[in-house]
Amino acid sequence: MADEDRTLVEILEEHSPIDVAKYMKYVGSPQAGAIATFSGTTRDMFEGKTVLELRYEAYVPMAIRQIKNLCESARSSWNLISMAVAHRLGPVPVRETSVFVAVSSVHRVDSLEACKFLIDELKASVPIWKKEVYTNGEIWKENSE
Amino acid sequence: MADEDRTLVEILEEHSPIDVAKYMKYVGSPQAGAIATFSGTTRDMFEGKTVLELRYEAYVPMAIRQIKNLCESARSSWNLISMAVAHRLGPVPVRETSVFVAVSSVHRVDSLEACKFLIDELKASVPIWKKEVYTNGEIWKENSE
Amino acid sequence: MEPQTTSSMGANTSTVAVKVLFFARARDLTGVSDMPLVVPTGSTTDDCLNELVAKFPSLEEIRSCMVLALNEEYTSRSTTVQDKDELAIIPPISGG
Amino acid sequence: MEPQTTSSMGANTSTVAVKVLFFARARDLTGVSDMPLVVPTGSTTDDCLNELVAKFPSLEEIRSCMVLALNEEYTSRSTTVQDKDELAIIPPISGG
Repeated sequence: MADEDRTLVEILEEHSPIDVAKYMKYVGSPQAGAIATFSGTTRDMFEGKTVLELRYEAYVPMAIRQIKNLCESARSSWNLISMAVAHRLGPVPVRETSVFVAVSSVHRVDSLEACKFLIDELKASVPIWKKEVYTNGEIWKENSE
Repeated sequence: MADEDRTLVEILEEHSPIDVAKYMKYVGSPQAGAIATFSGTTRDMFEGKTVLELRYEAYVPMAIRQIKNLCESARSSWNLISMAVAHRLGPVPVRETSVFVAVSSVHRVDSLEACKFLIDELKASVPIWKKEVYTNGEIWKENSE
Repeated sequence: MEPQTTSSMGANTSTVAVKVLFFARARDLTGVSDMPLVVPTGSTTDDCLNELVAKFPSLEEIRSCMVLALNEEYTSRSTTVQDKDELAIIPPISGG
Repeated sequence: MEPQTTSSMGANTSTVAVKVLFFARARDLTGVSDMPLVVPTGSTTDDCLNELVAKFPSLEEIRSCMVLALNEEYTSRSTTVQDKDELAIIPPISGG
């Protein structure tokens, strides 16, 4: 399989839960000795305030392009087998997954470091926005990094 | 829930596949904004040789005790919500998971770092052994770290 | 900030049409998610942004923290826009 | 390596019984997974290991790379064993 076939990037429409098992299966391989994953999940509280709802929107084609760029960059930095990155749009209820990253590699250091790199860079540079709705108003969040 | 209730350590008997979804669900929480996981999976090749079978054995009560100690140590180093660590014994076929670590936290840096710590330390100090069976013999492996 | 244009010193005979996209807070402030914008040939993305702030003064609120993307890539304020380009106003991101 | 013992200089009137566990390569070399070992009161884990190597000379092969655990915790070679202790021979580990 060519390198580009071993990277899956998906931005999921509203009300489509992220199928973690699907992405873990995607990155699995007979050559893989390690799979590292990261799930971003909706919390019930932010700075002491109860979150009623959390909604995501994205500049979808640019987000996909940027995430693919990040995957290429990860592949050039670490010895990776396969990567999957998914981000959900629309409302994401508490406990559900808004973003999922899975990376496989022969040795564990590569997948662990690349997984951290991908979520850090996604949060820093991919055009996706989160609006938090509280009992007393709503706000577009800003990642601090 | 008390801290000790938020840590699950399991050494699984032969022929019991690791149920990744169960452990990810276990560490999920309304307070969690992040879940990091690591899966160790059986590879088909080691140093160019084809692996026929890979078998694990453990000093089970000590392994459980040591892993619990590592979890306590992680909890004192990072701000964690929940941890689950499972290791399978007996033969683990290619592509299947021999070890799984899942960690949840409010912020992602804690779960990412604790997950790496737990798998690194497990490989360095927990009394579990892997025997690799090749077409031309078998060998008890030794972790290089 | 020197537009690479051959026509800007003369009569305004040549223009380019750009599609502008507004996301998140920017869309809330303008009330639209996209719009066409016609600017003189040789205009930069910053020239476009000035036009947009003139049209939607409320955008001033996020001007200092927004960034721009041209055709799905981040761009500088001095890049010249071309006909049919897609210019996106990117408020501070919060994915993940 | 100074055994903290009060009886080793006198007659061998007092002994302790230890359960020894062999894992992985150690079990392959001895052919047994566990056995009882009776040693003089005050014996150290290293004294026990000497007894075991005398009984199973093939253990010499891994002596330099094995470690010992006493009652499910890693231990030093100078720890004194007590009656009913569980002493485990831990060859190089390879979990994960």
